[in-house]
Order: sequence, then structure tokens, then C-alpha cells
Amino acid sequence: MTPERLLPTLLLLAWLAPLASFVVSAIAGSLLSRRHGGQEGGAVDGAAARTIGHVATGAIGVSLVASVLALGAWIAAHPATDGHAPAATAYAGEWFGVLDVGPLHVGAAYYIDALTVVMAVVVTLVATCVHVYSFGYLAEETAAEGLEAVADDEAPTYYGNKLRRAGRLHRFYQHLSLFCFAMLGVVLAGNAVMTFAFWELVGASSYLLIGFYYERPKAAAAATKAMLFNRVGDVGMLVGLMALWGLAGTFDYERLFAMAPTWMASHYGLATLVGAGLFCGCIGKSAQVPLQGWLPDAMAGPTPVSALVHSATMVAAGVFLVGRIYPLLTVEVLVGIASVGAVTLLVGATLASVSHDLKRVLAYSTVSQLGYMMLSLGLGGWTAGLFHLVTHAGFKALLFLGAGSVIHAVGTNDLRAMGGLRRAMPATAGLMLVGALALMGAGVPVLGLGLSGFFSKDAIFEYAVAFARTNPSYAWLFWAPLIGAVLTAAYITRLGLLTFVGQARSEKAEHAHESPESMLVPMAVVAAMAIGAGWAVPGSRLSVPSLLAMSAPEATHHARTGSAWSGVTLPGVESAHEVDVRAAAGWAAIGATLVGVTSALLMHRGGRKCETPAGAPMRQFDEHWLPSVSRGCDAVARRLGAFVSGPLDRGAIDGGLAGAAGLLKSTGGGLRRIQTGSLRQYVFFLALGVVLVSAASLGVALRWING
Amino acid sequence: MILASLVTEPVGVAHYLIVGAVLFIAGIVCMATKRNLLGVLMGVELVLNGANVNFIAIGSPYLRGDAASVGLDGQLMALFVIVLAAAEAAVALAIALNFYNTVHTIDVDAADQLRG
Amino acid sequence: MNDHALTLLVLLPAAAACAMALVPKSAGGAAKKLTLATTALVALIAWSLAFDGRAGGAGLSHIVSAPWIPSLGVQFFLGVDGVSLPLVILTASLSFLAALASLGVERHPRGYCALLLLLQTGMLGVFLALDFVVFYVFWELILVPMYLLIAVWGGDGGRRAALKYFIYTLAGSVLMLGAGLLLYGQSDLTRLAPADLAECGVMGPDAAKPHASGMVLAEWLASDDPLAERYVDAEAAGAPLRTFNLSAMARLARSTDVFTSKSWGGHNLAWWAFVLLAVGLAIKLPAVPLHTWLPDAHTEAPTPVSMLLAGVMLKLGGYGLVRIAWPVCPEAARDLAFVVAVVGVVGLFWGALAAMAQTDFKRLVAYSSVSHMGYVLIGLAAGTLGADAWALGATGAVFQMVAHGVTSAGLFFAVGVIYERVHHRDLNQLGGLMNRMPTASGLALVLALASLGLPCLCGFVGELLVLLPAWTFNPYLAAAAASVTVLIAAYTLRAVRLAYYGPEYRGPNGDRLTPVTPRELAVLIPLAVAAVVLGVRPGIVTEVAEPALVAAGQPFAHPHPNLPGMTPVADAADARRTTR
Amino acid sequence: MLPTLVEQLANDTAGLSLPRSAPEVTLVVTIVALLLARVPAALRRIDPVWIALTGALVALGCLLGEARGGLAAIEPVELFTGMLRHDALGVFSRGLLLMFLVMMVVLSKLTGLASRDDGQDFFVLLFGATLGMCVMCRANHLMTVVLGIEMASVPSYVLVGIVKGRRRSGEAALKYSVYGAAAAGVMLYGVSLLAGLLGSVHLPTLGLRLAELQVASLAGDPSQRGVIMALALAGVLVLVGMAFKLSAAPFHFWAPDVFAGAPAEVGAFLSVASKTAALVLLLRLVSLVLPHGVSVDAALPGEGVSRLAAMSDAGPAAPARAFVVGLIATAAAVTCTLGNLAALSQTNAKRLLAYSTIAHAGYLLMPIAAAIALAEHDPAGASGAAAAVMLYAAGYLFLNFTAFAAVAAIRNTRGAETIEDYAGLIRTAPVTAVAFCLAMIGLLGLPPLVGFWGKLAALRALVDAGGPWMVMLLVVAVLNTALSLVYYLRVVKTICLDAPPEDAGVERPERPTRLLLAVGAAPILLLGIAPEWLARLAGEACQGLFG
Repeated sequence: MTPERLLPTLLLLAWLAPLASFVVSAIAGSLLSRRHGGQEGGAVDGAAARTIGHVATGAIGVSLVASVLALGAWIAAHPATDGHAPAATAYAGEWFGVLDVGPLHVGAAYYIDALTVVMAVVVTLVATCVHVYSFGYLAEETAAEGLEAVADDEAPTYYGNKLRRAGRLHRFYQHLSLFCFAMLGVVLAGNAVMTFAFWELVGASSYLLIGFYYERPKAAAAATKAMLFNRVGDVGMLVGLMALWGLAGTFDYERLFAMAPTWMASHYGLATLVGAGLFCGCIGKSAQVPLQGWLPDAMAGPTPVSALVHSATMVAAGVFLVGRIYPLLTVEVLVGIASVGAVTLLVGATLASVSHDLKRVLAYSTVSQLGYMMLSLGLGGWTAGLFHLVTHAGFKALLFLGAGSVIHAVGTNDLRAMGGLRRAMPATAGLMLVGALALMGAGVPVLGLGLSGFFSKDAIFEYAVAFARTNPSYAWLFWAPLIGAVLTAAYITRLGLLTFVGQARSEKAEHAHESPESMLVPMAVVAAMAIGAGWAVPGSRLSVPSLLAMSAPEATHHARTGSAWSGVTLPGVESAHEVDVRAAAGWAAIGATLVGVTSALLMHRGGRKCETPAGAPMRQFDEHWLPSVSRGCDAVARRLGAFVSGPLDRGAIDGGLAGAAGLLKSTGGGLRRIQTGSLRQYVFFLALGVVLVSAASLGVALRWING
Repeated sequence: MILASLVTEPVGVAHYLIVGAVLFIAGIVCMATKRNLLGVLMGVELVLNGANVNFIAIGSPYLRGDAASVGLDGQLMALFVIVLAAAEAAVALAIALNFYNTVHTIDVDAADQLRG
Repeated sequence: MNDHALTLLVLLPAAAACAMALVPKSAGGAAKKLTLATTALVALIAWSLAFDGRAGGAGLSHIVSAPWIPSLGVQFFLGVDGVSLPLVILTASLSFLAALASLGVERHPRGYCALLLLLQTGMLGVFLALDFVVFYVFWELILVPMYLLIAVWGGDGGRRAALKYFIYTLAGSVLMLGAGLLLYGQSDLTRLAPADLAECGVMGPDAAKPHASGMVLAEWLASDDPLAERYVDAEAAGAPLRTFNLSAMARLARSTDVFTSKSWGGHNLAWWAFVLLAVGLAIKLPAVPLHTWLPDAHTEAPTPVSMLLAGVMLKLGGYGLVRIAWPVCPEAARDLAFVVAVVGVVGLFWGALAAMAQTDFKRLVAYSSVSHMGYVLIGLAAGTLGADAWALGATGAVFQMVAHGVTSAGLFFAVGVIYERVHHRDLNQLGGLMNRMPTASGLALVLALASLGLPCLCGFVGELLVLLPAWTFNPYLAAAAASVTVLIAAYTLRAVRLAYYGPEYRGPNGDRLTPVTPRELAVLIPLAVAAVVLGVRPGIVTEVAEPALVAAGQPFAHPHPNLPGMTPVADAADARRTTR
Repeated sequence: MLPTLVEQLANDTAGLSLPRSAPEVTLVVTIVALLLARVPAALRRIDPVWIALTGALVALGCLLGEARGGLAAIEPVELFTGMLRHDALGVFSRGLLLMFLVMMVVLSKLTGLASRDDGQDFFVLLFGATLGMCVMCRANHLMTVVLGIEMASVPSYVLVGIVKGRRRSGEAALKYSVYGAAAAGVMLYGVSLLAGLLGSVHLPTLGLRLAELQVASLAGDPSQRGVIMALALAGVLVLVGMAFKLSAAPFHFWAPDVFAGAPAEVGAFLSVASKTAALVLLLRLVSLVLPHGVSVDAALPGEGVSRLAAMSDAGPAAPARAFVVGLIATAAAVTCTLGNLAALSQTNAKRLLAYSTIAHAGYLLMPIAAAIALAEHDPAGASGAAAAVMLYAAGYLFLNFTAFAAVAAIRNTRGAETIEDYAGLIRTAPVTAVAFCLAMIGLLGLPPLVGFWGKLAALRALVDAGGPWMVMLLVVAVLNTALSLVYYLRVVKTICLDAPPEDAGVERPERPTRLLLAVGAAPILLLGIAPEWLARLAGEACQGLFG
């Protein structure tokens, strides 16, 4: 089997396995749900739920194996060269056609290059770990039987008693499978419409997953908010798609990339609009600055969901898409992306360092790291950005899983109620430390030793330095990530201190206990990825960056200057890899990290003081001002709607027509009054009628005669 | 100017037609103004007789010469109109009597219960 | 010879309605079962149309052509082609589901079933009729049954809402009658080429088959068809031979200047006819300024009637536009395309914003129908740009009609499921249904997401097909239309959150939240499955509708003289040619 | 010379005219029989309704005999030396009248209007009026026009006041008689002027004289100017008589009061029979007096005279034609709108039906205006328009008969005539209620019922004629249909939806009345579904009307 046929079939298998598991669990879930005492609570007994879970995990396992095989097949077909090999061939094709109307042809197509294969492996690997992890985390869902199985203290009930509901582990795995199917759909998509389709399907499955505890008003609101923020972004993407259709008349990536240089030359403005539009979708999905409000609230979902969806995969789809459509993006769009990324990473980092909620800190950390990736892509560092995506998936998933086991143990998210857990939970603490170090980018610059975060952050800084050198007026794009790095180190150290160091600040924290085996093993696997993702395979030069470099678009190989309007020139690959640039970037990165750690240690004095200086106003901004903006929009829309359906519909239109009907009725009444009933008046009207009609006829006759 | 010539010329069709017209208008005005039911019926008779005068005038061969005149048909029409007027008067009077028996007045304005 | 599948399809429900009189007054159940059987049989016939190859596609098939009232020039002319087939199947299926849903009706079941069957006859008749008067007769046949269904079996405000519905629809249809007669007054069969005459069924059923046996004009003239005789003496006297035949009118509009030669008050006759038709049909669609009857009618109508009203009757307006207004007055359609598009977009925003503010679940879904029908107008308006734009826009409009039929009927039934139990629809008092009725709520969620326009479900395809040509038609309108999807998502998700999510049900008579019955599942599951199947495999509708629409849309084939729009880049354009 | 004249007259009467007037003779015989039946004591026990019924049925039989070979086969011939004109239209219209007479006889018996003792007077008047209308249908001479109208009107005056002792019927009869006499007088005067000016009383010759007169006036000599003015006046005055019988706009004042005062059965008779006869007479006047064909310059060359210019081409009677079309079109529009508007706020059922009758008079005048406009250069189209009138009138017969019969039946059971009193009728008297609703929705013009086809044919005639007047009429007709929906539907709503009054037990009319209502209502639905044979019949009736 040649790679042209092997890779698509393997990846098709990887793609459809979760779909199969979704369908099976959906049907099985409804069939198996028995009625308890006449009430249809949808309660599936524990064993059945667990089997459904195993089916789902098996399916994602199959996908993982298939993806890894595909990776192997790709590596076999493209021996790693010195990292600057010409762009490897991308296999594009179509599995089956879906829609064929007039000039439009949309099918389930694939566009497989190194990026696709790497992303597939990352997604399926993290997903598998989360699937296994969830058994432990959601154990209480299948603990008891019937409608009273699970107690949910966060759902307010009318009489204040603790809400009891049926366990629904099976539904969790059902939605998780749907999510994996959709995510792989985005990764493999071969045309823009398929990307958009699975883009929204990913949004929908994240809506379902965030809304897993739909009894809790907070979760229901968070789910709706997440979907609406994504929809706002998707509107921009839809406009981009429409402009793309108006411009190119086709959605197929292979053909688009071939035609891109021509219409970029002739229709520069429209091409920028296309790029900007598609990037709006990424802003929505990857929680960049204007639309980042939904991600912290999304933490209302179960923690495995946060680990998989809201850290490693879905939110990274935005970055993946920018990477995929890179050849279509003009320089102006890229600069725009870079500046959005820069602002996002600063906002994310500052808010992360003030929040008291463990998962909220990690959520803002994700926002910030996504900012880094966008910045890197914007500056022309295609490989660096996507490499950081891969490493981030690793250590962020680890941090979230760790946070999950901490919450599982302590029962609350609030950092102020934790402290000194390293004694009770040594394994979790150790793994979380690895994750924190990777996030900080700890490592020795000269020797090239360090965790995965170090290598990918280092690569980003190389491009930042090179870019700042070539475009001195845009220097802030270098300082922003530097400050960001300081803040990143600060907040992750704060997190570590407040959780694991110092004295336990609540009695639950005192007798917390270590998480079970089933949760720790997946964390270990992910920890291994967090550590080793940066290194090359010993004995050959094969490493994640070298793999990604294979399909880096040629536009990134050499410097590119934008139109006169922005006057920006993006640095090429070689200029970023000059020796002095690499050294400067390395030292800058490690310096910022050290400054961040020491400042955090001083501020929190070894975990005793939770509050960060000037934290309260920032928290106020985060928890109240930002949500009020989105609530404000909703209120405005509802008031406008009330105006439309009330005064306009009922008042203007109905009132107007009722007025007209009344007018007709009154004229009718008027005519009735003429009918006075007096005989003499009738005869008078008869005479009058005769006179009038004959006068008219004489007039006409006269005019006709003289006419 | 037309009237002046009418007075001087020998009597022709126009003169009869004018008489007919006068009768017709008198009848209509009488019907419209009379409050007494019988007065109204008299008005009807006047109108019918006006038409009769016309019929006779247009039928006579002397007034308008053979070609244009309606010939005997005019007189035929007049005869039938007389019969018709008689029938109508009889019926109208019967109805008036019936109305009088129920309302004990022949004032036309009393008949205004049906309105609207 | 006449293929009587269509006559059976149309007249079977009417016959059953008459048979309802024979059912004894006490046997309400028997009446409902008879209705169920009839609608099932009709659905079977309709589905059989889909599976035998002839139906669908460009040409007319299953022609039924009989001289109904020759002295008035009215020909009982039924036929089905790609445009009407999906809608006929939608009507037949939804009627069956409505019959299934109305098994719970208690008041005067016989009267209810008879009126429901008359309704079905009217709807099927409109989709199958190809003669203007037959179209109009079936269109008006719907009025009285609908009025009585809403007034008698509806809620307490039913009378006022039913009267409002009757006045709006009758005013619309009266305008349509005026337009039809204006077109009839100018039509002239003698100026049609023999081939056209054969194709549009004037020469009887056999000639109209796509590969007819080459029936020559002379052969028809020799036959004893009364129309043939009048054709001969009309041609001899050189006088025009009027016709009500819709496909003949469309061909006349295309090949001759019959409708556009005479002008009156500054515009040609086709323009006036188009305005009258558009306003008349837009009331039924409903387009914005004339839509206020829909929310009232829906809030008062019983659930099965609501399903039919939203699922099928709104499509009558859209179908009328695609079948009559656009093909017969193409220039007028092109001149007024911008106005139509603006009305469409305003309708989108109007419905969506109004839905945001509703507390009554059913009234919210009604306003969502007002909003979704805006896409049909945009699609048709953008379609006037050129051949490619027409293929996309018109197919998108037809697909949106079918898809909205499925989702709106489903949502109305879901609201009905709740209403039948707790007898109120106030969103603020609902909640926690996901726990009490997980299956029904799950299916309702699928239908809600479909109506939201989520890809892989039926709502998205219609939107996509309509928006693509809309961009080249007018980028700003297209961008506005795209931005409404946020509002649509907002009110739909708000309704789902208020109705289904939340800890527990605290509204009135909560104890009556019995589990969902198999009958209700038998209605919800097919609709949910249809929503998914149409989303994943939209070819089912588009492959059937597109050829017929392209045939009907030939007048729009040549590029638009004064609306350049954003013509795609030259080399990309020919690159596009190669992609197909 | 006299014997040959007498002998010639005898042959003409016996051989040619009487056989073709068999129905009229039968009516006369029946009237005489009815009058004489009371004289011998033995015969007094017979209920006059049987005599009346047999008379009516025999008359109908004779008429159907006349139309044996189909309407198209009837050759137009002038009877009684030019007094009457026997043609397909005459046969068709008299057929409608006689059929309606049979229905009226049965209805008045069942609703008790014509009871055993005073039924005789009622039937005599009924037959007398119908005889007059049959004469109107075939009038070919100014004298028969006048006689026909008077013979139809005078018995109607008495019929209106047939219910003794009630002040309202007396008042209605009084108003009707005075107004009718005035209108007849005015018409008579107009007829005299017309005869004088054109020097003839025979309608066809009037037409020729008018054509010649037009030719001379085109030469523009001043002497004819006075004649033209008088002619216009005469024409108008004649049309006043027609307007009175049709209750057209300026001359409709009598209708609401008379219908409210008269019993419902008589209302039916007036609204259907006299209107149909008046329409046929108007069609005759228009087709004979305003000739065509004799046009000064040959038919305009060029393919298909453009319709919009139809009004202005130089046919001989073109200016007269244009004037009459304008007059009738305005009258139609005003009548229709006035009838519908006034009916909106009515509460009394009979008064509502009166205004509905006025409105439908407006609808019926529209195709007549179209016929006149078309007659000039499209005789076939004009005949089609006339056929539309007859189809509409035939449908209207069943609609109004059922409506008034139902009102009469409800009056007998619930003793009330306001619409509110019809509340919940469908539960207490289903057959009556369904019949009444069918009539109401049929009058509104919804398709599945016969009313729609009449209206469609009328609008089709308008569109065929084309021209500014016709499009105006089309708009008026279309808007009025929508307007009329409100009051027709209000009646249906009251009957079907409102709750019946508590005390209303199951007061169903007895079986024969219900049967009659069903017989009256069935054609509304059946003809609605298959109106072809009626439409073809109407088409053949008006085949040769406009040459």
C-alpha cells in the first residue's frame, strides 16, 4: 500500500471510530435506560454505563493506534532531513461526496500533511488519557443505582434539599466520542466547508460537555455562553467563507493553495478580508481577546472535559486552522494575528495571576499560551507556533488532570482552602511540578537541556527577536511575550505554592488522600509527553519540530514584506535561526522565567499569603465587568426584541390594520344612516339620481360633440 | 330664444314634448314633496300621463311626417300605458288602504320604522 | 394516458373527509383511525413517487390532464417535477405525523378529522397543480378548514387569531387571483412553438412526457380535444387563445414578449403581476410587514395543526414564488431582487429579535419560523444574478423550506408534548425536563440544534447554499444575513436552557409529567432522524430539485446586465469550471 | 285587406308564436285555475299548493320540451309579430325562472307563508310576477319591455305586503310600490323619448336607426346636435328603470327596507327572480340597441387590435358604447362597494342579505360593461361575457334561495331574525346551519363552491375586455371580495362557534323543510365541484347574442 492510500484509510478509521462509539452509546443509552417507579429518569445501571465507557475508550484507543501508525507511515515515507527540507507532499483527496449543487461541490475530503498527522496523534493521545482518567474522576456517577444515585450539591433546589439524580456516565462518554469525532474532522478536513462544519460541531459538543451538569444553573449558563461566543466568531468565519467563494469559486484546500498567489496579487483587499474573516472564527474558538470570556466559565464542566477540550484540543483548533490556511493569509492579516496574540497573552497572564479558583487560573493560563501560539504564527514562526501547540497540549493536560485529582481529593476549587497537599498527595504534587516546570519553560539554554515547554517557548522567542530586529517599529511584539513569560512563571509558581506548600488552610485539605491508580497512570503518560515532546529521537534528527518543518508552507522559508500600508517584513526561517538570535532568545526566555519565579516566591512568602498585590480590582474586572458586557448584549437584544414584538408588531402593524378595519366599519355605518326610511327622501334621491346621471350624460354628449 | 320661436311657430311635436316634459317634472316634484299618500299616487299618475302625451305626439303622422313618425305604435303604447296606470293605481291604493288600516294615518312620514 | 397516482394523492383525503360523515357520532376513535389510515396511504403513494425513477428531475412527470371546465378555459392539470416532489413528500409525511399526533383530540373528533383531511387535500393540491385556477382552488380550499380548526379546537383567543389568519390569507390570495387573471388576459397559446406546447401539457398527458413520442401539433389538432378546436379557430381568426396553464405561461414569458409588451402606469404588465403575486404570496411566507398573523395563529392552534401550519403551509408561499412569480416574470424579479432581499434580511432580524423577547415557548418557535423564511427570500433574490447563482440560491431556498418544515414541525410537537402534560408554555415556569423526560428532551435538543443551523444537521445546508450567491449579490446584505445566526442561536439556546436544563420542574401540575408515550416517540424520532439524514446527505433533496429549478430558471441564465457584483477572478472562474 | 291581415295574424299566433310560448300559457291557465278553484264549495277543500305545483311543473316541462334539441339548436325567431324574441338566452333564462318558481312554491308551502286558506292569493301573485318576468326575458319591443317590467313589479308590491296585520310589511309594500311606480314612470318617459327620437319601438330597428344616426352625426352637422343630447337623456332614463329592478347604486334605496319588511321567501323571490329577468332584459337592450358590425371603416388592419385601444376605435355606436360602458362600470363599482360597506355593520339577517344582494348586483353589472366594450370587435368575447353573467346569475339563484330559505326556517323555529339569534345553530339545527354556512361561503366566492366560478368568469370577462375601466373594475371586484369576507364570516362564526342560548332545545325544522334546504344547498357544492355543464349551458345560451 502506497502512502497515498494507506494514510487516508488509516486516518478514516481513526476518524470514524469515535463516531461509531457515539452512535452505539446514544442508542444503547436510551434503550438501556429503564424506568424506575413510573418516572423516566434515564437511569442506566452502573455496569452498563461502564461498558459504554469502555467501548468509548476502546474506540479512541483504536483511533490512537491508527494515528500513530499513520505517523509512522508518514515518517517512513519522508525520511527526516536537516529540518529545512522542502515542503513534503500533502496527500489530498475525497472519501465521499456530500453536496453537489451548481458550481459548488462539497465532499468529505482530506488534506494530509505532517501537521495533520502530528495533530491527529496529539489529539488521540490526550483523548485516550482523558478517557481512562474519567473512569476514576466520575466514579460516583455509577456508584449507586436508580434515580437517587448521585447527589449534586451545587444545584439549588426549591426546598434547599440536596438534589439527587440518576448517574449518567454513559452520556458523558457519548458526548466525549462525538467531540473526538468532530475534532478529528477539523484536523483532517480537506475543504473549507468541511472545516466550518466540524468547527461548529466541535462547538456544539463542547456545549454538551460543559452543560453535562445541566442541573447547575452556572453550568447551563456557561454552556450557552460558550456556544454563543463561538457563534459570534463563526459569523466572521462564515463571512470569510462567502468572500472566499466570491473570490475563488472553490473551497478545496489543494486548489486554493495553488491559486492563492494569483488572486493575492490581483485582489489583495479581498484576500485580506478572507483571511481576517477566517481568523475571526479562530478568535471565537481559541478564546482570543475580544471573545475570551467563555473559557473561564467553561470550567463549570467536569475537569476531564476541561483537560481535553478546553486546554489541549478544541481551543487549539483555532491555532491549527491558522496553520492550515497559512498560505491564504496576507502579511497584514498575519500582523493582525500577532498583535491579537500578544494582547491576549498579556491579558491571560495578568488575570491568571490574580484568580483564587484553581481551574480558572489554568483556564487563563491556556488563554495566555494560545496567545503565544498566535503571536508566533503571526510573526512567521509557523513551525514554532505549532510546536508550542503540541507541547502545550501535553503539559496543560497534565496540569488540568492534576488539578482534577486535587479537586477530587479536596472537593473544592478554591486555592484559599488548600495548602500543604504535597504531604498528602506526593505523586500528584510531583507530576504537577513537572507540568509547572514545562509551562515555565525551565531548561538550560546553552546545553539544549530542558522540558518540552522550554524548547517551544525558546523557538517562539527566536522569531520574536528576529521580527523585532527587522521591524523596529513593531518592537512591542517582542516585549509583550517577554513580560508574559515573567507573569507566566509568576502565576504557575503561585499556584504550586498555594496548593502544595505551606499549611493546609481547611480541614478537608488536612485529610485529603492521594487519587486512585486509574487517575495517576494517565497523568504519568501525559507527564512523559510533557517532558519528552521537545527532545529529538536519539540517534536521528527526528523530532516534533523537524516533523512539522516538513510541511511548513514555502511562504515561511524566506522573508516576506507586506503591502505599503503596513510596511512589515516577516523574518524567514534562516534569519530566525542565526546563532546570535538564538542565544539572545534563549537567555531572554530563561531570564524572564527566573524573575517570575523569584517574584512569586517573594510575594506569597512560601504559600502563606494568597492575595497578590492589586489582585482585587483585577478580579473585579474579570468576574464582574467582563460578564456584564455579554449580559448587557443579551439584555439589549431582548429589549430590542420586546420592542419589535410589542410596540411594532402589535402596535404599529396590528393597530394600523385594526384602524383601517374600523374606518371601513364606520363608513359602512355612515351609509346605513343615509337609509333614513322616509319614503319622500327615497323618491327625492330617485329624482336627484335621475338629474345627476342625466346631467353627466349630457355633459359627456356635449364634450363628445365638440370634441 | 327657443321659447320665443315656439310661441310663434305652428304647433308641432316639440310643443307636445314640452307639455309631456312639464307633466313629467310636475309628477316627480309632486311625488317627492307631497306628505299625503294619495298626493304621491297622483304624482305617479302625472308622470305616466306625461309619458302618454309623448307617445301620442311621436305617433301622429301629421306632426312629424310619415317617415320619422312611430305610426300607430305610439297610440298603441299610450293605450297600454293607460291600462297599466290604472292597474298600478288600483294596487297602490289597496296597499295604501292596508297601510291606513294598520297605522290610521296616510301621512307618508309615518312609514319610517324600517331604516338603517 | 393519465397516470392517476396524483389524482389519487389529491382526492383520497377529500374522499375520506366525506366518508367521515358516515362514521357514527359516538365512534370518535374510528374517525381518528380512518384519518390515520388515509394519511398513511397517501404518504405511501407520495413516497412511491420518490422511488420510481420518473418523478423529480427537470421534466414534468405523472401528468394528469383532464378538461375540467373548458368553457372557462380551466384544465385539471396536475404534475410533479423536481421542485414539487420534495414538498409533496414533506406534506404527506407531516400530515401522517399530524394525524398520529391528533389521536389525543377529544372535542368533536369527526369534525376535526374531516377538516384535517380537507387541509391535506388543499396542501397537496397546491403543490401538484400546474393550472393557475386549480392552484387557486386548492389554495382557497385550505382557508375554511384552517379557520375552523384554529377557532374551534384552538386556545381561548382562537377566534380572533383565526379571523386574523383568514383575512390576511384571503387578502393575499385575492391579490394573487388579480395577478393570475392579468397574466391570463395577456397569455396567448398560439404564439408558443409546438414543442413548447407539448412540453407544458397543453396537448394532454402523453405529449408532456419528456421523451414524448414526437406527437405532432397536427395530430393533436385533429383530435377531439375541445382545446384543440378552440386553438384552430383562434389561429384562424388571429385572435389570442388565453390559458391558465402555468408552465405555458412560463414558456411564454421566456420565448415571447407577451407579458412585457403592454405597459401601464410606467411599468409593464409582468411587473404589476409580479408585485401582486409577490405581496400575495409573501403574506403566506410570511414576509415581515405582513407576518403578524403567524404568532397569533400558532399560539392558539392545537399542536397537530401547528405542525402542519408551520411545516407545510408556510411553504405554499415560497413554492408559489418559485413556481409562478419568478419563472413567469423574470425581468420583474430581477428588477425587484434588491427589495426582496432587503425584505428577507429584515424578516431574518425581525423574527430573531422578536423571538429573543418571548416567554411563551410556542410563540418563540412561531417567530423563529418568520425568521427562517427570510432565507428563502434572500436565496430567490440572489438567484436572479445568473445561472450559477440561480442554481445555488433557488436550490438553497427549496432545501431551506424542506428543512424548516422538518425542524419547525418537530419543535412544535415537542412544545405540544410539554403542553399536553402541564397545560402551560411559559418558559419562566418550565425547567428540569431533561431529568423528567430525557428521551423527549434529547430529541427536542437535536431538533433545536438543527433549527439553529448546526452543520451535519438539516438547518445548515439551506443557509450555506443561500448565503454563497448572496455575497456576490450584495456583500453587506450577505454579511447581515450571516450575522443573524448569532441571534438565532441565542434565542434557541435560551429556550433550551429555560425549558430543559435547570435542577427541577417547579411549574404548575408538575405531577403530570408522565414519561413520553410510544405515540409521541413515533412522531419525534422520524423527524429527528430526518433532520440528521437531510443534514448528512442533502443530495436527497438537491439532486431532485436542482435540475427542475435550473430548467425553470433559464431566464436568469444570462449574466445580470446592471448588477456586476463581485465576479470571481477570471482565472479562478475557469479553474472553477474544472472543479465539477 | 283586413281579412288577410286577421288571417295572417291568426296563422302567426297559432302556428309560430303560441307553441313557443307554451310555458307562459300554462302559467296563465294555472292562474285562472287558482282563481276559480275557490268558487265551487267542493273544490274549496283542495289545498291551492297542489294546483300551483302542477301548473309550475307543467310549465317547466313545456320549457324543457322547447329546449329538447339543446340550446345551440334554437333558431332566434320573433314571436307575436316582433313583440317577443325566442332564442337560446330566452329559453335558458325562463328555464331558471320556472325552476325557481317550483322551488318558491314548495318553500312558501313548507314555511307556512302560503297556508291552506290564503295560499291562493299568494300563488296567483307569484305566478303573475313570474309571467311578467318571462315576458321581460324575451322582450323585443319597447311595449313588451314596459309591460314585462310592470307585470313583474306590480304583483311584487303586493307580495311584499302579503303578511296582513304587520305594520312593517305594510310599510315595506308602500315604499316598494311608490318607489317602483316612480322608477317605472321615469323609465316610461325615457322610452317615449327614445321611441320618438329614433322613430321606432321595435328594438332591432332602433339599433339600425341608432347606427344610421351615428353616421350622420359624424359629419358634424349642428342640427343633429340637439338629437344627440336628447338621445343621451333618453338612454339614461331607460337605464334608470333597469337600475331600479337590479337595485343598482343610486336607485337601491328601496331594497334594504323592502327586504327587511317583506317575509324572507318574498325576499328570495325579489332578489333572484326579478334580478335575473332584469339582467336578461338589460343584456337584450344592450345587444340589440347598441349594434355592431356595421362599422364605417373596415375592421382595423393589423394583427390583433390592441385591447387598450378598443374603446376609441370608430365603430358606429362607439361613442354611445363608450358612454354606456362608462355609466354601467361606474354604477357597478359604486353599487358593489356601497353594498359591501353597508353590510359590514348590519345586525338583521334579512337586511344583511339585502345589502349582499346589492353588492352582487354590482358584481353582475361588471361583465355586462365588459360585454358592451367587447361587442365592438370581438363578438365571441362579448358572448362569453354575457355567458359569465348568466353563469353567475344561475349560481346566485341557488345561493340566495338557500340563504333566504334558511332565514325563513330559523324564523319559524327560533322566531328571530338578528344574526346574534343564530348563535350555536349548528348544534340545535345542523342541516339548516350547514346549508346557511354553505350559502354564506358561496356568496363570499370561495372556490370549492359555485359562487367562485361565477366570479371567476366575470373577472375573466373584465380581463378579456381590457382598458382603464375594466382594470378599475377588476381592482374594485378583488378588493370587495376581501371586504365582503368580514360580514359573511361573522355569520358563519356566530352559527358555528358561538354557544347556543340555554333555552334553545333541539328546535330542528321538520323533515320536509330540512330536505328542501338540502336540495337548495346541494347544487352549491356539486356545481362548485363540476360547474362545466352549467358553464357550457350558459355559453350556448349567449352564443349568438352579440352576432
